[in-house]
Amino acid sequence: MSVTLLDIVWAAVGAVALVTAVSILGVSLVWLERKFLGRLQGRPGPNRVGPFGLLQPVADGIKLLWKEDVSPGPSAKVLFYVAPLLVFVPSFVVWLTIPFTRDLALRNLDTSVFFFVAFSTLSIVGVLLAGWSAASKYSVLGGFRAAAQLVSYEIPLIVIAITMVALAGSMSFVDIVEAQRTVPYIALVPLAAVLFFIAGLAEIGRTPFDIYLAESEVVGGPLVEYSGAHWAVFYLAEYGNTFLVGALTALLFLGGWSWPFGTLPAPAAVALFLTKSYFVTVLIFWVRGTYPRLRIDQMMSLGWKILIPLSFVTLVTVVVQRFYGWPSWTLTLMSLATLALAAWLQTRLQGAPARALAEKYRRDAVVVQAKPRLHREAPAAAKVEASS
Amino acid sequence: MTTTDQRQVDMMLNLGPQHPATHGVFRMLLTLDGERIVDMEPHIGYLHRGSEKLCENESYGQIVTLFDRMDYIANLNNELVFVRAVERLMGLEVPERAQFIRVLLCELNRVASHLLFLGTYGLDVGAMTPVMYTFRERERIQNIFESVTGARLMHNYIRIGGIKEDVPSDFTARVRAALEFVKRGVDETDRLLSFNEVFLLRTKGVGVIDAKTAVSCGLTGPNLRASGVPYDVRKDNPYEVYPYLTFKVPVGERGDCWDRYYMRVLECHESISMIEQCLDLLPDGPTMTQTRRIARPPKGEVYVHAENPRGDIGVFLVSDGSDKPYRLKVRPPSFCNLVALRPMLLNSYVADSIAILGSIDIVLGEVDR
Amino acid sequence: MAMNEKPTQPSPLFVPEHWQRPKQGRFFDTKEQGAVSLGKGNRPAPSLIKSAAPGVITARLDELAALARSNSLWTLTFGLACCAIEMISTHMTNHDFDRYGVVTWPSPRQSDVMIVAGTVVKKMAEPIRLLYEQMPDPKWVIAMGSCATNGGPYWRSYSVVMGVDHLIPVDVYVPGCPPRPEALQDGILKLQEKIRHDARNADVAPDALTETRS
Amino acid sequence: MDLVLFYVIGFVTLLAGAGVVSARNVVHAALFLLTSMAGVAAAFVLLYAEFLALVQVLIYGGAIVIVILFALMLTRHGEFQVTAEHRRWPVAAVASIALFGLLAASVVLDDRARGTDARVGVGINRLGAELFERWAVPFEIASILLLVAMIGAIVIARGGGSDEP
Amino acid sequence: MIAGLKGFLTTIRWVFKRPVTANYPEEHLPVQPRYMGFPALLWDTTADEPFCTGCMVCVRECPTQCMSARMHDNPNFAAGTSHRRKIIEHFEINYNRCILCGICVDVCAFDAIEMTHEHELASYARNGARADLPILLSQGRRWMERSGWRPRNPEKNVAGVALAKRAPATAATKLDTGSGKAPSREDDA
Amino acid sequence: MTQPPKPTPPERPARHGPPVEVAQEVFDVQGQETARLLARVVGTNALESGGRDEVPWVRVERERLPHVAERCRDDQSLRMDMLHLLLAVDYVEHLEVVYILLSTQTLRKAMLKARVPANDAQVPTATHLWEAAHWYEREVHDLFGVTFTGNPDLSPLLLYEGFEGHPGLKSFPFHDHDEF
Amino acid sequence: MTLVHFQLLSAALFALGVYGVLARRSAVLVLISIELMLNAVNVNLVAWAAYNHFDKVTGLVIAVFVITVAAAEVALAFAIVLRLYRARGSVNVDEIDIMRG
Repeated sequence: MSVTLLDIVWAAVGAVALVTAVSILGVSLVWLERKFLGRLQGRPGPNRVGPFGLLQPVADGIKLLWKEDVSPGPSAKVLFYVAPLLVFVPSFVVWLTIPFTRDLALRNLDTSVFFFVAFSTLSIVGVLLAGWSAASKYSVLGGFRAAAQLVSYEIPLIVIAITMVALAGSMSFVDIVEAQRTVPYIALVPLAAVLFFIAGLAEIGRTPFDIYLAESEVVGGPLVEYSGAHWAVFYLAEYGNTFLVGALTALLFLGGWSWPFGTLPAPAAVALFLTKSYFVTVLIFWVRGTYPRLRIDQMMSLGWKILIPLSFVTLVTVVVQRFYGWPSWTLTLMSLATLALAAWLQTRLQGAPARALAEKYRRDAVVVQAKPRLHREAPAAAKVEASS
Repeated sequence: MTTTDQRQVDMMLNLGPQHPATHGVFRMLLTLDGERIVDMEPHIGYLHRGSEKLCENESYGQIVTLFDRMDYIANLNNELVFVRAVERLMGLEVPERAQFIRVLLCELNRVASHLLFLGTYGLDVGAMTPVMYTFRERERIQNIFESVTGARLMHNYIRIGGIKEDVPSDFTARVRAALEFVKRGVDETDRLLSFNEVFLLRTKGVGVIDAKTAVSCGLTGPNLRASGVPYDVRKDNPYEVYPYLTFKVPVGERGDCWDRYYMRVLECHESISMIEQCLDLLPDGPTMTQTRRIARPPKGEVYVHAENPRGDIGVFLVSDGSDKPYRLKVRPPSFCNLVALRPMLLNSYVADSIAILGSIDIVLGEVDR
Repeated sequence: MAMNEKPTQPSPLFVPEHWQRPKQGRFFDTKEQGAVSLGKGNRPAPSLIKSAAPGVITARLDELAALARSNSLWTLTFGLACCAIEMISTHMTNHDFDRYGVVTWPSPRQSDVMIVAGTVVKKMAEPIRLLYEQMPDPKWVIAMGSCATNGGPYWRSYSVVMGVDHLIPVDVYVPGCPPRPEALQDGILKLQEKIRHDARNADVAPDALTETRS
Repeated sequence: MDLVLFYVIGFVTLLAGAGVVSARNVVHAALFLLTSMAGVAAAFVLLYAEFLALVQVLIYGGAIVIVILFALMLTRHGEFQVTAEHRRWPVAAVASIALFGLLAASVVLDDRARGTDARVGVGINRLGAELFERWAVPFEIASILLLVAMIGAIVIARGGGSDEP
Repeated sequence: MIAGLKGFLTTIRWVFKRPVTANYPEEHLPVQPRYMGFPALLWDTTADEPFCTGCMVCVRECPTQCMSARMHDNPNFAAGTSHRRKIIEHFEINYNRCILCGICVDVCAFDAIEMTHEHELASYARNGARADLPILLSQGRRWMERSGWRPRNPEKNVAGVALAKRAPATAATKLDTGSGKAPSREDDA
Repeated sequence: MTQPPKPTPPERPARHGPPVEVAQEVFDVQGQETARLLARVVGTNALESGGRDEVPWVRVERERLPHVAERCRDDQSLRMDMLHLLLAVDYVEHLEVVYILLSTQTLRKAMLKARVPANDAQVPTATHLWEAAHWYEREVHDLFGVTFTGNPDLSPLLLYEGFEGHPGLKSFPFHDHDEF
Repeated sequence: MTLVHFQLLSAALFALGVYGVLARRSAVLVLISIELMLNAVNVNLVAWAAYNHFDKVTGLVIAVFVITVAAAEVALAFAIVLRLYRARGSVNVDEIDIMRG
């Protein structure tokens, strides 16, 4: 088994096809996000460029490509231009092993979950460098925030991925999906799905974790100095990553291309998989339309104090259940119980006091009683001569 | 490796004058230690238009337009305080109907202003939807303004001695209809934001200011009440027809961002109830006293203050008997509220600076004048 | 609404001839006029694509780019004073700027249009110029409201710049104080028209000639 | 073809390594290190050790380089951007060239290294089994080491106020 | 967490509702009858001349001084068809300066100026929205037509009525010819 | 009703308007009470006093201004805990610095005034009494050139560095150019 | 492509690391160079494993351990570097002479 030139050519073709496909998916997400957010807010979103505004991302893309590319003076130019690549490449390399159906993947590795885990961390370097090289205070701050955030949220993401690997007994996405033929894992480990979704949100820097990109604080964070095509690369990578989280959630928890009523033909399977992925991305946008943004230290403590322990709890429950061969509903039960406990604690510790306080303010407001209104009475009090 | 809170790694961060979250052109120089603010230096004056000086060179009728543009979110309240100053100097008695309409519109404007605050505060802490909802309802209020005053923002409606013209015939019905929507909008924001766990995290216990410092800084309005001082000009020094209205003055106790936010939510409800009372009580009659077209208040000086959405606005007017004021000085509530920013800000995080600044709800037009 | 519907009947009211003047140069209803006198405007900077392809193609490509640009006008999140409120209103639900592809970006590096909404005072002049310089080409400026156009009610003040065009070139002036959201939308539409017009007539403009030759 | 790939990979790795030790900008050095590590990972793939290659990417790319960059950026770039002179570089060069010569000679002269070019990959299952059975104790020790290192790093980095380390 | 779920429900509700947005160039959100757009001069149909006499009171009272005006002797007064001795000769409003305060309307004693609904006047030049007398008059005419404008003080200001008060017979005929005249061409629509 | 067209008055129009009326200064009940209390607190420092409606005023020597203000703040019957407003008025021959004090507890208001000669515009600072005073003083310094001795930082607040003159003063040339 | 190739690669990498350790002044760069050397060792280990000269797995397992140690070392080392920097304002190894007392 030796690598031939043909292999390399095929790999190149495949890579180009993949990049194109993912780019199209990402661009479609741009439209979807603007449209969906618009509808959430009671407005139509872009609707004047092409039918339903479908050409809006195309117009944006063309414009960005034609735009002047500014590199700030004092920045380290090489790093400044390398950073987008470092973000872009890993986010697309990860797609190498994502299967769209059982057979449709660029490389069906046995260790594809691990592959995803390994390469998804790389883009942090790019973000950090982007923030660093622009030499703007905002971008430096954003870069640090990004690195801290991404590094901490890698851990729950990986632990949950490991949990799913333990559940399926394989590190291959194909096997994991095949194992969910009857019951998708979200029914077995809803907690894990929630945790993965939250950690995924943090990984791609979406609300409520868009701390390093925060518009109102660090005005776009590491990307503050980028313009034109380079910025477009970041933008594309961001949406590619968003769709990646959608696809991964679909693969790990929603049963990918499978559904409980038998095997689907390949095109339908791909469509099903994409539908599920889009569903998850729409969820991501929905969260964006609903939630405010966390603060960096709160996000870190959420990651370290809540997500990581909970993800380890999930891992342990899954392993225990597998080891002792308990029926799978026990897993669901445990998972739901943990979730309910967390929700209850949150409400108890945070929501309830706030509501009580609000009620108190409402109740204890100073009441100003109206004077009966006499006809033709002047509002001002009786006047007396100044005694100076 | 969460080494974000390093000692001795100071950094100067310049927020503004162009920054999406500084509500205009406020600029602050933050000295950071990691993400923590160790020092803060505010810079204002990026919108200093010299209004006070301009007022000395314009006739009283024209000055109303300048007051519109001072606090450009609560225009009618601004007009009212100036007009009241002139009226008091002239000893004018305004017809009751005009007073009721003034108070009604001012309270509507207060709701509009608070709606804008609720929305943009959501935006400041990163929620992008509330602002859309509140602006939708705000638009209804602006429609009412437009149907009454002829303008969406810069009304020039409250005149010395009354109001420009009577309200249109369908006014009462329209206001009642709009209030339904406004209530819905406030409730929607309340549901969406007030008890959202992330929002609570961001605002609870952030930017605390105690009553003593608050008073010393000259903080007024909802900001002061959030700290537990029940000071409200409408209650303590009632003007126009406020004595005839029953209302509550919500008072907080902690003085953090959430309290300041929630004061406004509650005040929205109070204002709505006041508007309804005004509609019920609205008498018939003239809307303008018979005065000369060019106002010439007698020589003297007067200080009049009123409760604006942002706090206690005052006008100190010195007249030399001509048709232009000799000196006009505004006590801008935002200006004084901004003084309290520093004590609130120290030792908080960068992200908090936005939340705190947002919670004070400044309008730069008024700060800089 | 009444503003936009055309009367079906010829009007019984009219202005006699001696009260009128020749029709050219009217500023209402520019679309009827055909020849719109557009300002000089900003020329896009020479881009990568332009340097790679010959002039004929780039001329066509320029029109395509102008089409894309005019439909993707990203504005700088930047409000100065009163007009900012109406600008925000325009972005919000009832008017929804997003329909035109107009979204705001906080960083000047990513924005194409600067809507100067409000009074420009002398202290703010330097930051505004800096922001304008930070924006990458091609870029446009809309002066919104009378303050940004020529000082507005503050025209006599000691600290106010008499119009932002003393600092940076302005492409579209939107009158009003503040302009209604519809007026600002009209301004954006006019700007789109201008961008396309500039691209179509790129060979007419004197500086465009030198650019394609080089 | 394999050989060509090897040369490409080796060339990139060594070039990046040379970059690491000669870069004037420390951030550049970290980036070169990343490239070099990627080259080594590719070499692992050539040796049919995919798992190890992924580990290499994960640990070096995702963790070590980030830590390095983080540390660099936190410790004020003005200090770091240019570390000007190479201290006693002739000595170092001579020493390293001598070392390389020694190693190369020993390698080339060693018969065992020259035979077949048949490589054998190890499945991940096998590796896992081996790691958790035969090497279980060292594995645990390694994890304890990591834990200790993490705690130690946090303790050291947070540290007290101004006391000397 | 419960509050967060409530928020989700709040936002998703709007997806299924119709957006409140107006598609601007095609639709226009309603402009209230009292809306103060840019001012325009009104046209006295009974005398075929503007109401404005060029008294300059608006010019002086305007806070931004965006207007300029010049008056001259009214030929119609000499001809006896109008009660206005002076009539406006030149009038210009720089809409780019106008702050829509309505002071000019307030101070005008001749019902000559009115705030129309015109407001979408973006232009490409700094003074691109300068309106001179013909434009102001056609604007005002359009405004009268659309809004059904009525003079506030007809006895004093409408030439037909004012003249009728003085000499009822002559004015009545004038009224007829004034309103019955056919338009020469369609414009300003 | 119709104003005869007359040229824009070139100077302050007071002298060709109607005869200047002078407003009557009358207290309401609260104002009278406050004036009494204020007189007691200010004591012999008062040079002159007056007021209208609910706001009495007292004129004191400028050196005594912060001192009197402090007494107003600390007095148990007044408790003027808020510096409501600090301003200056330019009566060409002298400036007048006015403190408007307000109590959030007793809800009383009072004004303290001090005359400052235009050529020696110096007043002791009140920053140690109220934090709000700092910005007010900076603003007054900006616009009127009044120096508050003891204020830690009188750098321009509203105006930019390098602005010449004090625009609040009557002598400041008024920008008067016409666009037309 | 035989084992020799990989061993030569490893040797070269190692030598580069040695050069870096000897020549650079910055503590950070010294650490980076050490990482290079560790990698060189890893290449060697994996190559030996692949070419079946050791027990097949041992090389890989040891390589895993090496990577583990490298990670631990980096974390600790940089914590120390940070501390040093904050205490002394410099990370040049030449200037770190506090042990001399």
